[in-house]
Amino acid sequence: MGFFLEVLIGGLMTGMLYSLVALGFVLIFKASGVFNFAQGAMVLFAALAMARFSEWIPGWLGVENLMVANILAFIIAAFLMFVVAWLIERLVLRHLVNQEGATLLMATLGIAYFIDGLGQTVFGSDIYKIDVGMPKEPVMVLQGVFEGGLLINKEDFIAALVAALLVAALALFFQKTATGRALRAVADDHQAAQSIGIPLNRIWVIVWCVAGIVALVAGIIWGSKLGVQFSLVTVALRALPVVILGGLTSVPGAIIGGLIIGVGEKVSEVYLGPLVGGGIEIWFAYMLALVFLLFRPQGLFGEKIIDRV
Amino acid sequence: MTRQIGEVILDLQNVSLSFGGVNALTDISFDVREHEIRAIIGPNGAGKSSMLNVINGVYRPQAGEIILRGEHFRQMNPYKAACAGIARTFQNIALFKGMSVLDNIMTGRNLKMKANIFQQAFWMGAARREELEHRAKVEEIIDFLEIQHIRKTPVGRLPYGLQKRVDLARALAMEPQILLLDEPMAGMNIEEKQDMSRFILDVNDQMGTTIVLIEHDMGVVMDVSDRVVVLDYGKKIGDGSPDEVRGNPEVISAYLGASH
Amino acid sequence: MTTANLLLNVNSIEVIYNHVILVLKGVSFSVPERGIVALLGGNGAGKTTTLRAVSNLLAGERGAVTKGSIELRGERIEALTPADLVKRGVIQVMEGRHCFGHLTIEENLLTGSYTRTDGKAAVAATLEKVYNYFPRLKTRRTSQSAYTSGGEQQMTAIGRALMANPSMVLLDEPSMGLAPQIVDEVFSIVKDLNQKEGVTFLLAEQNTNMALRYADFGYILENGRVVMEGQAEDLRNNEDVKEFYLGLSSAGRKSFREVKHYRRRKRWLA
Amino acid sequence: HAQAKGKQAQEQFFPVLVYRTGAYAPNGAPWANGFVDYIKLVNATGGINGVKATFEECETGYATDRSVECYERLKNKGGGATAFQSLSTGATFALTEKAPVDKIPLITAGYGRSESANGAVFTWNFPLLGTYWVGADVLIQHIAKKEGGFDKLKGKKISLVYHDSPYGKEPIPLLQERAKMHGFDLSLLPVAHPGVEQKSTWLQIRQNRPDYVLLWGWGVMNSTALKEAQATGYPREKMYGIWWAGAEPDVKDVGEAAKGYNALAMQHGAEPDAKVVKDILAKLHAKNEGTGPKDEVGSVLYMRGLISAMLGVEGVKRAQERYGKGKTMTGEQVRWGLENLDLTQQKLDAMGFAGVMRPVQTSCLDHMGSSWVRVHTWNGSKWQFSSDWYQADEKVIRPMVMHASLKYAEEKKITPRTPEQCKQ
Amino acid sequence: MIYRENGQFKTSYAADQQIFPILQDRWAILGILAFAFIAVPLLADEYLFRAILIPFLILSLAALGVNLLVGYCGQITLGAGAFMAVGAYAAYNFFVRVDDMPLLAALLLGGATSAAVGVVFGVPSLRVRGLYLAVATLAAQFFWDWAFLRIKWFTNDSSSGSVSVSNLSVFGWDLKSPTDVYLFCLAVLVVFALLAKNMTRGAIGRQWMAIRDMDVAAEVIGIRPMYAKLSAFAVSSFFLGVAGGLWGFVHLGAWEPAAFSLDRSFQLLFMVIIGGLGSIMGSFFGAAFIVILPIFLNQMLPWLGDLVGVSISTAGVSHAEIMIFGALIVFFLIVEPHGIARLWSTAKEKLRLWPFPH
Ligand SMILES: Nc1ncnc2c1ncn2[C@@H]1O[C@H](COP(=O)(O)OP(=O)(O)OP(=O)(O)O)[C@@H](O)[C@H]1O
Ligand SMILES: Nc1ncnc2c1ncn2[C@@H]1O[C@H](COP(=O)(O)OP(=O)(O)OP(=O)(O)O)[C@@H](O)[C@H]1O
Ligand SMILES: [Mg+2]
Ligand SMILES: [Mg+2]
Repeated sequence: MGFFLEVLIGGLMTGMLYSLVALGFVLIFKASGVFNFAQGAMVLFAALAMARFSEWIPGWLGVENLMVANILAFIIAAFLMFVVAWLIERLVLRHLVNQEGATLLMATLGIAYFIDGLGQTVFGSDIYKIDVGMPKEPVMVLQGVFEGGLLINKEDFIAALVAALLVAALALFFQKTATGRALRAVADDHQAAQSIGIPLNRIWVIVWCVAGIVALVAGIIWGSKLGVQFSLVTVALRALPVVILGGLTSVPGAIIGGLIIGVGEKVSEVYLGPLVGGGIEIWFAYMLALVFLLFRPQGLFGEKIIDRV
Repeated sequence: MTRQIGEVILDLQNVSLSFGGVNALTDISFDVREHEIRAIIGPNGAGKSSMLNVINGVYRPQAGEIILRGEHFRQMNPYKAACAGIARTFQNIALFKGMSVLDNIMTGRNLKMKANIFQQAFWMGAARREELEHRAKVEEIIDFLEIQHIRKTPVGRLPYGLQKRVDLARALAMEPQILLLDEPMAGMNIEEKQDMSRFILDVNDQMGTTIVLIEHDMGVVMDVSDRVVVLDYGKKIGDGSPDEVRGNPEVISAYLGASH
Repeated sequence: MTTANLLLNVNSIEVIYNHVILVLKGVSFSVPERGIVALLGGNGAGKTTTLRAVSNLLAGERGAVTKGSIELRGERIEALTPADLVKRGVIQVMEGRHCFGHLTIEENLLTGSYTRTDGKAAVAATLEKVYNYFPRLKTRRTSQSAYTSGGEQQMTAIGRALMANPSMVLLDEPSMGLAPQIVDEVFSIVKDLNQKEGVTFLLAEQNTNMALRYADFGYILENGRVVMEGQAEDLRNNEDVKEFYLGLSSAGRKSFREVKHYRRRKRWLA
Repeated sequence: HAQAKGKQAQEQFFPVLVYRTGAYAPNGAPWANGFVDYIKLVNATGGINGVKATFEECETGYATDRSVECYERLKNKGGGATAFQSLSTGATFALTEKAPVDKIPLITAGYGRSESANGAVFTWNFPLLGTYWVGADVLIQHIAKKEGGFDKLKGKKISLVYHDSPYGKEPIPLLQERAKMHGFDLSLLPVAHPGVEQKSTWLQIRQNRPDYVLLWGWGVMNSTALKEAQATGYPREKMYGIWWAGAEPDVKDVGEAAKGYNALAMQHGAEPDAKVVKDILAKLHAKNEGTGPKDEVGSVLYMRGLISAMLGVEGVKRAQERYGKGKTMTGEQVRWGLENLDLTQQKLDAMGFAGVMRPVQTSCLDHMGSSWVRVHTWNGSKWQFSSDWYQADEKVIRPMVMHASLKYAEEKKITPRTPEQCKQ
Repeated sequence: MIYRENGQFKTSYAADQQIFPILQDRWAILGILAFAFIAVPLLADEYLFRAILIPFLILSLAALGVNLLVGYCGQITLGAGAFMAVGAYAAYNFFVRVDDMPLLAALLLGGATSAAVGVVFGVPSLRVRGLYLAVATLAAQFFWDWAFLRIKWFTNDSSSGSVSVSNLSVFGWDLKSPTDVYLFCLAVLVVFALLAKNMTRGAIGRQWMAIRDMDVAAEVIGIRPMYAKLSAFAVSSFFLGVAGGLWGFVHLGAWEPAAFSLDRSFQLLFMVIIGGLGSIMGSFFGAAFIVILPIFLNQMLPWLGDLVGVSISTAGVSHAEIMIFGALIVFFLIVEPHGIARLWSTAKEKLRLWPFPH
């Protein structure tokens, strides 16, 4: 029982971390109807910036304080993400208004390649460290209740908390505000949105910027967990079933989806995996999402797919 | 005129359809006779399109019955309807945007093409022959609707009016017994409406196709149709010959307005 | 028309789609302040394209104005974004409705007020006005617009544009798919706004009869060229216009049943 | 080839398949730097008996198809490739099929397919210095020694956390064999590429509480495993990695938390004090001619690359002894050289490998040449040796190699070379 | 004024329905085929064959398969690699388990197996659409990646999960030299391209496109979505399966599941998008772009560097390579969102007008 709870909690925590990446996808999709393949690359890029600047800043400024270095690095990295968002709008999106989903998806892929290359060129391709002082040692709780106690990971716990806060804030921002409405309008029909005076350019910069900040937060959390290096981009893959399960257009969906996938993944691997040789969690997560989709093709909280003639 | 209006071919009985709180159709009954041109009119949102959707199975009514050539159906499904010879056009044009006009119309022949996928892959005898046969048929329709010059154009590039015409052509390619037309003349000027009316009359006349027509242009409806049914917010408020309907005060107040 | 109060001036523009398809071949026209100008013409004449050129929505269709100039109150506007134009009070109601399918009718209308800065109360007032114009929308206000009927969508599209409090509206086929009563309604709204609030209209219409009844001035477009222009009154009395655009012959209105298969071709197409 | 180039200055071309980008770049780059530095060093000290060693890098990104492309691109360059070193198990499998056709030896020092140690069947493969079966065997030996004898292994629980790919699966047959022999309990825990998500793996470990965890990872998987071990409170002292899981990039960003973690050293560990390292610093890096950052020189993977290059060069040298000193060797000739390597301790010491390596002697039947291994441990800031030398148990490995290689020979319709054929 | 169809009147529908109705096109294609079958074997060297042309041909075949499903039937898939893997491993099993199994038969059976699997994994498409479906198809990808690593039977009990084949021959023709392999792949590709073209210009192709463009309307005119979608999955998987077999058997010789990993699936999808969805020709353009461009850049950049006197490190080259590659993808999309094939047809349209502007 104690162990089952541990698996469950482990799943929930991992799920929250997935949500954080999933959120980036949802934001951009919701606001422009673009499935942003570059989200993984953005996470890596942001994390690299954060890691390298926090490493360089003490040298540049002569401050030794880790906290100061981290804060400065965060600000610089956030600014960098803003520049990236602005450039993406200027150089890419602006020229692809009103194009089909596949085209836009492909364009974000081109962006992903570019950012990957750029990040590694500027920041290097070694493993780097982000140290924001997250506690790494596990804590045991409820030792009286279960044999061996319940092992909880503080780092995961803090990360999950941050993810939850971020999601709540964004959900609030998008709900019912005029901007939120405008974003949904843009996602439905670029041209019509333009025709009534919604400034696509500005909207896109804003959204990509927010997605960039989300990527930065995800990058910091994942980076401090795993170390900052190229494999961070693959975290995006683990977040995909979360996105479709929760619904591509739903901010809260990203959370719920994350929790379901996280738990499903861990429970299946731990309890079913050994029966078939292990390593099933990835495809299990996707299968799980697929099963949900068979009942709700738009994901749990996604906007209904409209088909009407 | 060889046309002779026959027996009731399609009969809707007490059909009700609602979406959530919206009652699109409430207890509607009406019939269509063979070879006639039956018009449906009514204000926006009255449930006209929904009615067509019920007939060919896109919507499933909550209550009522559809009787097609004596056969009773609780509800239709689109494929069954197509097999039973019901074709239609759409209000918000539903052409296959990525295909040329010719290919769009050829899809209408789909039900009549029998070659299997292997024959098609190898372009073998049967498939090849079939393709040519049906192409000839489709060309007749193209000639009939006078769209020869745009056969190879992708439909996405066509102006609205021509798209409507292609939509009609695709439906005609099915050689339907019953043709459902949802505002075929919306967005056309008089001249084009005249053309369209002529096509509809000719189809009805020469091929004996039964036609159910939704249209907001009263001129067209009055001139072309044999019988008219009037819907208002899901309810039937009138049914009869154009002249009867035109004189019906309820219809005037709900739909036509004073000037017509 | 005097040039003094010209609002919009389009000067022999040429439009090409996809770098190869030449659609407008030198179209010129002008719209006076507080005027109602109608663009008429058959299918594919280029009306929609003209409106898109004015409102700068061509880019999304991979089209471009390659020659000529477009001036709004004397200012060249080809390089502006559609949003800039809306800020200058010019808004387009697009052909084919283009409602935001996932948004409810009310949300659709509210998006129209995105550029307004005059406060919530003013927006609410306009919303009320639109609902007054189209009571049907009010009853369906909470439905997702993708599921509303064609006519309801058309009303939504028009209403949405009005929500911006525009000074000029480009209306592309406003009457399409509307019941006769509503068509009357739409045109009287046009007249109403024009007279009471001084809104200028440029409308592309197939319903020539209606358009010429309400417009001051008309242009007839065929094949990407202006083939005829004149006061609405004069056009209405022109024999060709009568025959080809109004469906009237010397013997009065022809029945749709009696249309002959082969008719006289339009002179200007020769 | 040699004749055609006879008149020009003699050159020996070494293709270098590397991955300096992508998920495995942190591990691929130091290996490549070591490899290239050694070639440069050879040239700085007069070449291979006067023959200039040339090289060209080709980026594979650890992908098999790009490795094949690189192979095709480089195999005929510079007068013909001396030997290929694919540095990826996947690429090794693909190139194993190609090398015999092109007659180019394939050196896979410390990786590749374990049964290719049998040179009678795998004529062109040289898994020098050790295969995964050697590694796995030594790990069990080491654990047995810790426990106080093989008989103490009975009933013990050992988990293998492995990269879910042919690389990670190579040790399994041997471990299973050993588990049968000694009665320990082996559980297999695969981790999907690239290995960033291991929570459930470590939950299972927490549940099973194995006595030892063997780590068969590469790249980010290793450091993630260590971090998860920390997060689940599994003692790092009980973790043993293969030699690809025992280098600086694997522990660097884990730091203090990896303290106590052990891994095999494929003979060498981090060797900042070796003479060859000092030579490189003096002759190359001091003149700014080195490859990669200076402080990386002598690190574990750097040394692995360096030794790999050295083995290739020595193969050429040995071949020259038979086919003519100061000449460019063809792939076929190098193959003979690699098959008849005799790196005695004296030779090694003279080359600056004193304390780094033990003798290597290959033969027709033994393409591995040496199976000496020791263990090193991360002390929080650097790797330190923590065991004696071990040698893999021939009695266990030999039958497995023979069995697997003969099965391969049968599938491929290869007749294994007889000892007579070998002598030619 | 050279490229014109003026004066080429078609007197029958058969003539009008030819694959290349315009005379100049017919000559061009004949020329290209002659070049590919006769001139290339005489001109190309081994590197060109093994590293560029053979992968290009095989991936073109795979891209063709993906295009049938994604471009023609509108069902986005990210599981293409899995179907290649199924084809490759199935062909392998037929090849090694059945005595005297001819290579061609093994490949085709591999394709057939893949088609059957494709149908099963296509079933969700009946309910799930668009991007949701795309992500859901990843389930197939990850499942098969896993299965081929874990289930030993598939790999003939090879302990590592890697398999290899050799001694390939077709009707007594030994596929040894790169030229032979090239010609074999080319022949397979030409045949399959022809099949694909036939299907797409025929009734089944129209069914697929109708489903893609507007599935409700398609159903209304009597197209069964189930049949259309599943047949597209089957045919596409068949192509992919055969391509997978070729990739394993004749290109790599030995492979592990990673040869058909997710990266391959993405790569194939990119090929068809960049080449042109719904265009046979586009599949070739896309494959060329994605296969050849990176290799070209990889070799070109150091050379360029030398030219201006800077030596770029291997890592620098690779980073620059992916950056340029990404930038070029974006550039091409901006120039023509519908892919290179559309660019090509626009160019032809312009050529028709040439030298007049309109
Ligand atoms: N996006 C596009 N790409 C290519 N050609 C186009 C495009 N849009 C319109 N066209 C072409 O431009 C011409 C003019 O079209 P436009 O839509 O402007 O006509 P219209 O007068 O509005 O017609 P309708 O009354 O049918 O709406 C047509 O021949 C059409 O084929
Ligand atoms: N799928 C649906 N979901 C929800 N409501 C629907 C749906 N289809 C139709 N409705 C509603 O049912 C009512 C009738 O719609 P319908 O499309 O049949 O009207 P109509 O008579 O064709 O009107 P118009 O002349 O404007 O096309 C409308 O109020 C519409 O909003
Ligand atoms: Mg309707
Ligand atoms: Mg128009």
